[in-house]
Amino acid sequence: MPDPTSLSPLDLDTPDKTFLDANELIINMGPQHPATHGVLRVILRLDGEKVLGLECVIGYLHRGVEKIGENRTYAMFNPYVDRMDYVAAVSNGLGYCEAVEKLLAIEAPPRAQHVRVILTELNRLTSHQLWLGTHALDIGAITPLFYTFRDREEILKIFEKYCGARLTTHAFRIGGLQYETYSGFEREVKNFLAFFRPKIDEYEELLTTNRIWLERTRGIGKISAEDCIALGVTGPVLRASGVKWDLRKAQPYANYKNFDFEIPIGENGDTYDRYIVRMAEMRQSVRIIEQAVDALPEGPIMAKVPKVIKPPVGEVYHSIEAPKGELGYFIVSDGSTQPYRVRVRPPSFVNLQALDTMCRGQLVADVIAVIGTLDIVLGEVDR
Amino acid sequence: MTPVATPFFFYLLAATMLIGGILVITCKNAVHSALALIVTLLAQANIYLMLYAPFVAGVQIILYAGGIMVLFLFVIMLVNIDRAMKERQFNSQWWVGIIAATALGGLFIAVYTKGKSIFPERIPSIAEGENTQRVATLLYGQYMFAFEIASLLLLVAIIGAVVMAKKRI
Amino acid sequence: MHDLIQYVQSYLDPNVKVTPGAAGNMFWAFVYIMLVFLGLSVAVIAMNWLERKILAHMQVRLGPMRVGPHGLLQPIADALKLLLKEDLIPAGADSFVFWFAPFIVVLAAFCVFVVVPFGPQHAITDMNIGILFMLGVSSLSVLGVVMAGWASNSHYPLIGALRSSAQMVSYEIAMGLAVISAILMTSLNATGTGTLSMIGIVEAQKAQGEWFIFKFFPLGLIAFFIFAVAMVAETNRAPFDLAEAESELTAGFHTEYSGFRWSLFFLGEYTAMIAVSSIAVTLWLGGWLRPFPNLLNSPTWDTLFSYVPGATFLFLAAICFYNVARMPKHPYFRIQTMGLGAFGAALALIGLILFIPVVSVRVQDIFWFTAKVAGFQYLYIWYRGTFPRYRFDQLMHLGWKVLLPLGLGVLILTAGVGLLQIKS
Amino acid sequence: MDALLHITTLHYLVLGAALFLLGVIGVLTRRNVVIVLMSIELILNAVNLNLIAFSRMWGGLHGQIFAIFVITDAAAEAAVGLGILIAFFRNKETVNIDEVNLLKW
Amino acid sequence: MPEETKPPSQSSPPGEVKPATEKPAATPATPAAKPAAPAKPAAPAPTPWDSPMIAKLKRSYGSGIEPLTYLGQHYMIVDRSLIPEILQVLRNEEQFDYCVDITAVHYPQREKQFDVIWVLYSFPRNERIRVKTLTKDGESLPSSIPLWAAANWLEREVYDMFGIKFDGHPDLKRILLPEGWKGYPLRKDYGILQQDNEWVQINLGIESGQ
Repeated sequence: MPDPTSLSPLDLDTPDKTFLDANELIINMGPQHPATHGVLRVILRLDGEKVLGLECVIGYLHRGVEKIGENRTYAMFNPYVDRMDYVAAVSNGLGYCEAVEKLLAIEAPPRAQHVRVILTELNRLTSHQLWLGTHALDIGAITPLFYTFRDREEILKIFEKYCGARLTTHAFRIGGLQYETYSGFEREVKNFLAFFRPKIDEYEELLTTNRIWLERTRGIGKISAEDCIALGVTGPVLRASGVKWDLRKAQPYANYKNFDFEIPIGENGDTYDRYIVRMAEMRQSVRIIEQAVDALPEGPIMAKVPKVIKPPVGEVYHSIEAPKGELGYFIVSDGSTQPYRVRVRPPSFVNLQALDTMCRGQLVADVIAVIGTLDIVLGEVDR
Repeated sequence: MTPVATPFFFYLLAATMLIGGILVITCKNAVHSALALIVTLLAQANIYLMLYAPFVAGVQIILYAGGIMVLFLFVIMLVNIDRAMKERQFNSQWWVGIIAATALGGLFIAVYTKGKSIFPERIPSIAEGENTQRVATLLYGQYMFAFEIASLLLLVAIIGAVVMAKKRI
Repeated sequence: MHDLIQYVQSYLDPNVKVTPGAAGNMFWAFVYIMLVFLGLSVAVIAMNWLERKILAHMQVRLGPMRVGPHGLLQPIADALKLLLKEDLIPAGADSFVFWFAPFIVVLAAFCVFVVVPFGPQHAITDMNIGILFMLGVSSLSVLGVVMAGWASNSHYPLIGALRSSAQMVSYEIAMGLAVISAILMTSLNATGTGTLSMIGIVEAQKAQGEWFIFKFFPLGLIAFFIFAVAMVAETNRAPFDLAEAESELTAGFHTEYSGFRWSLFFLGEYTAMIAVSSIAVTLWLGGWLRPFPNLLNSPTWDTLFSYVPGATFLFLAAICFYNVARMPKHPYFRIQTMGLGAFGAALALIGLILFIPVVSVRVQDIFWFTAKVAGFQYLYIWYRGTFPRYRFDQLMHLGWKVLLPLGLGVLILTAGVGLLQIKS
Repeated sequence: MDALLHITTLHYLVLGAALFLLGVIGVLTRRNVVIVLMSIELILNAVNLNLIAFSRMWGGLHGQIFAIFVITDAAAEAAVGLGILIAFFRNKETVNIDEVNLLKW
Repeated sequence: MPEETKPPSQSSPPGEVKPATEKPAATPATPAAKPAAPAKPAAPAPTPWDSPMIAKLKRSYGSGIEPLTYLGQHYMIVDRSLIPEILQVLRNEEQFDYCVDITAVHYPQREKQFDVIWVLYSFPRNERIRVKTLTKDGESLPSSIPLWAAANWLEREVYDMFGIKFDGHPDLKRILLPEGWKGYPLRKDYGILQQDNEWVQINLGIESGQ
């Protein structure tokens, strides 16, 4: 039992089962596999090429982020959250900072809120770009990857100029921002938006009407709205199933209520709809950033925050709409400088649960497409 | 193309074929047997070329080496041969088989030594360039009926194979 | 000695209009074999470089730039690297079969070129079952793939081998039907007999004054299209590269191969690509015939077209010189600039030589054939840059339920239309 | 020596007979069904060789036509035989011909 | 009952011990004494929460639930014995159709060591509540998989990290940590540097993971 190799129902070393076995075949995918987006291990039960069921084995990237949080001060824990969903680090920071701010009953000043929205939406763009590139690569189209990475670079340059880091940005501080925006920030963001708008069309040109792409994604990995809700699936996957629910609208945080944008939804809840929803979300993000840059107010960037953060005793749950879904932080304070308990509700972790439902009855090659379309980041799943 | 150095190539190909044939029936591993058989078949295609039968040689390569043998290899890989390799390779009546084969061989030798004289010494040569056309004329003329029956046979074989191999019909 | 010289010279006589194989000239046959072998090796090296560069430029990156000017020496560096790498044979692998499989793939790919006609007399030999031989030999590469996958004693190569062999066998049928409809077209002459000989097929197109792709429009075009799809599937290239789908099966049947043996698979794959493209060019695109043989058939046009090979090389040389001028003027780049300049100069020299009428007349057939094949190679790269990958069942669906009925329909229609034409 | 160097029809016939015998031995002695089927292919090929040798001897093409029919037959035989083999293997998990001893499974 | 449960979490014995020992190490640069003062007056207390739903629940369960609001977020502390029913009612009658999260907090000083928290959301009402209960070590809770399929992995994670068992869970085993690991890392008595050295030695063949 303690032997980790005996975890799987199949002993892979004994070649007693063959491909012609009348019953079912169990094969192992990962943890080292190019299409599992990290160290995800999937044990597939197959009937020929048809998937009868699957089991995910996760935890290969477990670093005990929640435990670390209990042993760091509130400010010290802030950079750690960037390492969970490392492709959307800004969103993670936003959720954490807002949760602690709520616990402290303070609110970031308007200018900080605006900059937060700009950076978070830019980060949503990078996350979706990375998703699009790798998802298309999984399905066999190699070119979109390079297009998305070319444009992602421009956003990362803005991040780098703003806070010195490209990926794990640590852009926000509890109570606002650490840095004032650099001179020319607005201009550069606007330039980027003007540059990026036609690029979304370019991505769509490559894929949206490509026949092979349609064949590979239409009707694949279908999940109904009811299943989504029952399984707690959120984010673009939920919206592609036709549920018009976005935390930015439903329970607005930061100052999203000031911006005008739409929630794109799909109809069928298949891989193609999820693709369409995410592409539309990129366009909406561009809209939000444009409004935020135009209306960027002057003023302080930091609220009055005590030097040592000691929230009063109590607990708070705060969630935001990360690129992958609902990212929640449940923080229990005991009145000291360190959180008594930090719980992260990771969207990827909960969304990954739906993989089994989505893959049943599909073929093996579709499992790869579905893993890609779920847009999981193993750093966040395993924490 | 007139075949050149006929005896040399004949003995080379004959040796290849016979070694291949021996390997087919002695190899433990069915995959090795299949590969030996492929070598035999390819050598035989070359012998057909020497016998001025280029069309049959082409058919031999496409159908036998490229088609039937791939099917064989496919099936060998699908079924588990590990167990078969560990088992005894020859059945308990192997000596009966050898004796029967030897008897048959004796019969052949007897027939050939006796009937050697009836084979004509001079072999009439036929225009190789028109081989394909003439085969086609015969196949679709005189042997039309047989051709149709053969196609029917193939159809039956296809359906039969599908029915046999399918898990659920 | 004199006889030997005459033997060698006999084929240089401009009146000779047959291939060395058909003439029974062993010496020249051997020379041709060597030339084809060398030419193919160079072509594969060039393909390697071009594929990387073209794909890179499609994907907004530069591709190899370091080894040699614009990465021109990169394929050679890679070949060296592959040769020096350890040749691993995995434990539990069937070492003989594992060792032997790549050779079958390479042999099958190269053997096809025995009958490929680069010109009316530029082929190693002309068999009267040429196309049958080509299809048969190229189908043998399946065996190499299956052997490689099985001998690796590993799951992914085995699945990859099963997939690719199933795919190759399936698409061979559609391919064969398309080929037959082209062969039917060769029989539309006075005697009513067609031919399977590769040279005969091109001669038929010349005699009918029409490339078979435009024959019985759109029947020839459809048959060509079927072949063009099937040949991509035959060679396991994108979008049909399921056997090597890296997101599913890492590298398919050659996952366990490394070093020299892997490079043989690489060589085999690219040679096979060139081989099937040669079949397509011979059957539908008029082989060595220059474009528009029936519309622009005055001697003026002949001379004009005979300048195209030289002009092409001069154009390539001009591109090189343009890039030499654009090179940074830093001393670090001196060798690179000189290398590119030398390459351009070599191209220009070849171009100038091709303007000599004697050379031009003998070589332009080869040029047109190569140019058409090169167009196909570009298509291959283009597919790889733009298409996602098919799923296995979709691939089989396409092969059996779309291309096969389509091929049968085209065959029947071609026969019918041809019959009407003969009757009238 | 001359008889050996001058290749006549008899040479082909002897070669065909040898191949035929190898096939017969394979069919009669091996236990692996796949190899038995392959031995049958050997026998068919030996027959083909004879047919074509005779066709060459008489200068006609009927032998070649028959060879083509035999190849067709071999393809059908292989397809059905391997189909049976797969069905058999699926039920009994063996390819041993000695275990094919029931009229049902 | 609620009166008993609240004080331990407010007095928070581990919280008092911990900062005293680790504060110098945690914030060495910042002066610790001064800013402690302004934080004090801002300490808001949870206020009772009232709504039609709560009134209805109160009517049927009485003192078994204690609804509270803190920082505008609603939660209720529910008696352990009422948990299955309350969750059922919330799911089926009050339309809380989305189980956002299940988690736990460990208070080693208390007799009932664990807070188990369900974060629930209702799509029709656009409302988020938390249900909290107290449970002893070794005591098990009913699984809520029949109510929300999402609870599957979330309960497994709680089991993995705290060792709280859920009755009726079809496949309750460790999820992030390897099978056979000893100890439950998010318990307060599990040190941050601690690990199952025995497991590491057996399975990884190295002396220690540190």
